Amino acid sequence: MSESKIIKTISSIAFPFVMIYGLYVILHGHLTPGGGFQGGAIVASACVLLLAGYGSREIAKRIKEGQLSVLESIGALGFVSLALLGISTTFFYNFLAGSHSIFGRIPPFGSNPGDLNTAGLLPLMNISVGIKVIAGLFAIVMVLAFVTWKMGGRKQ
Amino acid sequence: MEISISTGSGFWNPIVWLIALLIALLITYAIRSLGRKDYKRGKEQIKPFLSGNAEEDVEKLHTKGDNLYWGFRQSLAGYYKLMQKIHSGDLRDYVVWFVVILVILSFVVFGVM
Amino acid sequence: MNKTVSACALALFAVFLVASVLMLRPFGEPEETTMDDYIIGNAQNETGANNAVTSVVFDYRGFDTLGEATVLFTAVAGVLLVLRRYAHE
Amino acid sequence: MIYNIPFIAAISLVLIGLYTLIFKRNLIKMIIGITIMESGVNLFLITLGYRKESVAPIFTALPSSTTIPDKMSLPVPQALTLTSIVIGVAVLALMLAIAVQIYRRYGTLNVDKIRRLRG
Amino acid sequence: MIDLFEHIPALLIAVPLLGAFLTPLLGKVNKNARNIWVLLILALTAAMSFLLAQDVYTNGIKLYTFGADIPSLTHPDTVSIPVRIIFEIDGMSVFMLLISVIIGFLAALYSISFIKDENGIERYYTLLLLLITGMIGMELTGDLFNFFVFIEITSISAAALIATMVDREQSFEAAFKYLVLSSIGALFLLLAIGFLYGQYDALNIATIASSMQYTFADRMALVLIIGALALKAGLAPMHMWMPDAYGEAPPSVTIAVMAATLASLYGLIRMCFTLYGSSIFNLSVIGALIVAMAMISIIIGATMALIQSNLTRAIAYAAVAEIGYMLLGIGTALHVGINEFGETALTGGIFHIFNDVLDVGLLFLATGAVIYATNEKSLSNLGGLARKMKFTTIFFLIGLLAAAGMPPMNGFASKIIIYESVYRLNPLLSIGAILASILMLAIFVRIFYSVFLGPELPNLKNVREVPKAMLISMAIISMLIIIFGLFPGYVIDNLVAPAASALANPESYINAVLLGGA
Repeated sequence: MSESKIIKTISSIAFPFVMIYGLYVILHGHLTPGGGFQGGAIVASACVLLLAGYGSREIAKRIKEGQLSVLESIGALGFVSLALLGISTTFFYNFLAGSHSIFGRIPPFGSNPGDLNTAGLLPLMNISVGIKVIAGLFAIVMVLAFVTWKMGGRKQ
Repeated sequence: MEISISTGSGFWNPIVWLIALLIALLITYAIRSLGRKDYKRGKEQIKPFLSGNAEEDVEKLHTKGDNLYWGFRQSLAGYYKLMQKIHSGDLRDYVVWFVVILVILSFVVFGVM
Repeated sequence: MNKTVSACALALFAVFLVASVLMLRPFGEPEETTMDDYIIGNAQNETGANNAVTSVVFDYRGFDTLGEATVLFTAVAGVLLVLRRYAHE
Repeated sequence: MIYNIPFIAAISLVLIGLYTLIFKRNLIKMIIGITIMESGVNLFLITLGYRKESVAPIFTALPSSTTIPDKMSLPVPQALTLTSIVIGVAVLALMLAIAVQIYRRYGTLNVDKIRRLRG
Repeated sequence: MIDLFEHIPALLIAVPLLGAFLTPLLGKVNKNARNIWVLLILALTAAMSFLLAQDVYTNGIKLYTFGADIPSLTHPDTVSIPVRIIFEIDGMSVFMLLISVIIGFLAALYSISFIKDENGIERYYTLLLLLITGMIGMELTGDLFNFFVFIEITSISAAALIATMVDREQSFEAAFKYLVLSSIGALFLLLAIGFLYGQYDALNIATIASSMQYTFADRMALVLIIGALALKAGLAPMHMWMPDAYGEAPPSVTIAVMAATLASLYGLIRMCFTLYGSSIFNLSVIGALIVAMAMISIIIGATMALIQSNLTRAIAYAAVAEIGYMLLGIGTALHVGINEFGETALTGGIFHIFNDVLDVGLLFLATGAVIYATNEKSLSNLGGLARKMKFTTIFFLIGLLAAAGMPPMNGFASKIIIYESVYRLNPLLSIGAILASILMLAIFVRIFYSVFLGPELPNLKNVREVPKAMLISMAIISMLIIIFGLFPGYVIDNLVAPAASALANPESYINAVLLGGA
């Protein structure tokens, strides 16, 4: 399925910007509005933009659904293991917060400009959930599009 | 270990029940053993007597599951017609039943306030 | 089922729902805010996150988020199971 | 009483979704109805979390005039809404996948025709 | 070395989740490794559940606060209400937990032989593990929104599992109906949670129950909660998804979905007895309504099962009737309060939960063996299978007698308690229930006769007995049925009485959280 040249060009141009914005939302989830789910949805929508531009057949040549499900399993496992790391105290215990290691700083109370190196486990959880959401949403959209194409729901 | 359970007005003890069942079986066997002894296997007398006709083959004799309790269904035909009408496999009817139950519950709950 | 019964049931249910939200506290004036005030006040020094919502999502109610991620995983697995004859090439 | 207009809006969204479920015949429209109901519930949760002239509970570059905490909106309903949005996406995806298969097997999306299980 | 014993409530969720996340990766490697992995995970979960049950039966209610400094620290020092999610496990939760893990393990063991291996089928085991995780979470949690999340996990995984048999087109219809109704019920539950949160700014069941004031919105929340959970539990006249889903799903899924339905029933009981239980506002009218609906379920289930020509669908209608029996006892307890025969009715109803999932589950598994051997579901095309499938016949007979409530099986032990306690409420209810039970015996005898007895049919010449794993799982259930039937007093004293007492006095449930701040 080959869309018109305009759609291909626009999607190719817009893809990196949307991608970078989504990654920003994921990484700054503990400072600004956003987080793993929101940013993951944005990145997945960027991938869906490519899907709309180039068609499910082209995408299915490059990305297999198996790779996406592996990626999603990795994200989910990362999230659960991050939660399990705190089990020496309790499940989901945020042991990095307050410790003076990575992401270990405590911001001053009240309004502050924001520091990326805070919030303990939260950024890591954001990242793992972001990976998971990207893979999951894109796998769903791609499989649905691929299936409708394969079932001849849309004539080529 | 406490085996028998009290049901408020009575009690239920499976072991006692089993013993009673055993006794009943023994009595049955005793009565059966009073029967005739001159019964011989492998003779004509074990064949069913279909008023002199030949015995049909077994496939024809088997009653299919659909035909069982035919009379019961016939006697309750009206009720079953209503039930078939209610159990229309329509998804929207399922939702409507849910809403109806919610309304009834609302009347009941807000009625007692 | 016939349409009038459905419509009446829906209307009665609508009456009850609207009445109950009218009886709810006025909009924008929550009477009881102990839990949320505690979270707003302590999110920074307990979890170190400036974003109180993220601190709720991943720390105070992080277990819900685990369930949520599990729901997404479940949906992907379900879609791939239902469409497996076509998803696998 | 009149302050409850947002609650009424959320509830009416739920009722619109319910109406769509009960009176529409197309499977896709019923799925849309469920999505509308879900947005109504999410809107209800969000409106529960609002405080008068409050800002989002985020301390990054917070306007210094804000008094903490009573000029900040409640964070928990926003977290709950986020969770229920993702759950709704998951349900929607599975429903669409099953609807695709139903259309392939039954050749129709009319819910009157999708009644092979009855009685 | 950290003491993992006190973290068992968290591990009960984390271990099956890890298993589910790793199953697709293992499925790509080797299918035997995948099957062994799934069974291993479920056996580990069951072992942890038994440890937890032992702990709860000896030391009372167990609390687990996620992310707190110590697990039993329910609320911070500065405020007096819980801020984090709390698992609260009492006798009733443990009772349901045991049901879920046992049934889940047996379902997985059965599936290994039943589910034909094909490309992409490893997702089936992932979803089975997730379904069991959702059940466990529903039964252990003490947090309303967390309950909603787990009920959604259960609904989605169950709907996807019902559509496993992609060759049968009706399975998709059944799955779609189940998914739509489950999501509607869950949405109304979330709406009710919103009502409660908007007034009390709390999501913990005990906290809300302690500060419950029975405002207008509280009553609306009660209506929504009872309606939604009764829909999920398949109470008539909202039972119609049940024959569809149970009849079309593969039996190994059906038994797991039965356990999930009972988890929703547990939610209904928990909300009625604990969330709204500790109160000036008596729920006797709700109890009367539940008794009426339970009676309708019994009658509809028993009579509709009689006219089905589809094997699994007939047993599914019998399952509707069994749900009615449970709620007959529990609704009676809710109606008359916990007096001398109300508590007996409650005991009978709770005991019947376990009996139902064992009896009807065994019937479904035996039916699945028949389908596996003959690939035939219609009663009129079956017959004379007792010659070829001896073990399956015996198991089906045991399940038949138990589900129909014949002595000395376990079904009779719980049903007679329900009969005699409901008789003191109203004799007509008891008489109707007994008549429906007799009718169910007639139904099962019809099924048994037309499937197993009679002459050997020509189209079933080359039928042989099903593989070992299916027989083993059926044998385990039959063993449990006979044990429960022969020693009902033992089971009631050790499993059911703690559950009933946990429901009977909600104050202990509430105080455990409110006074739990160490």
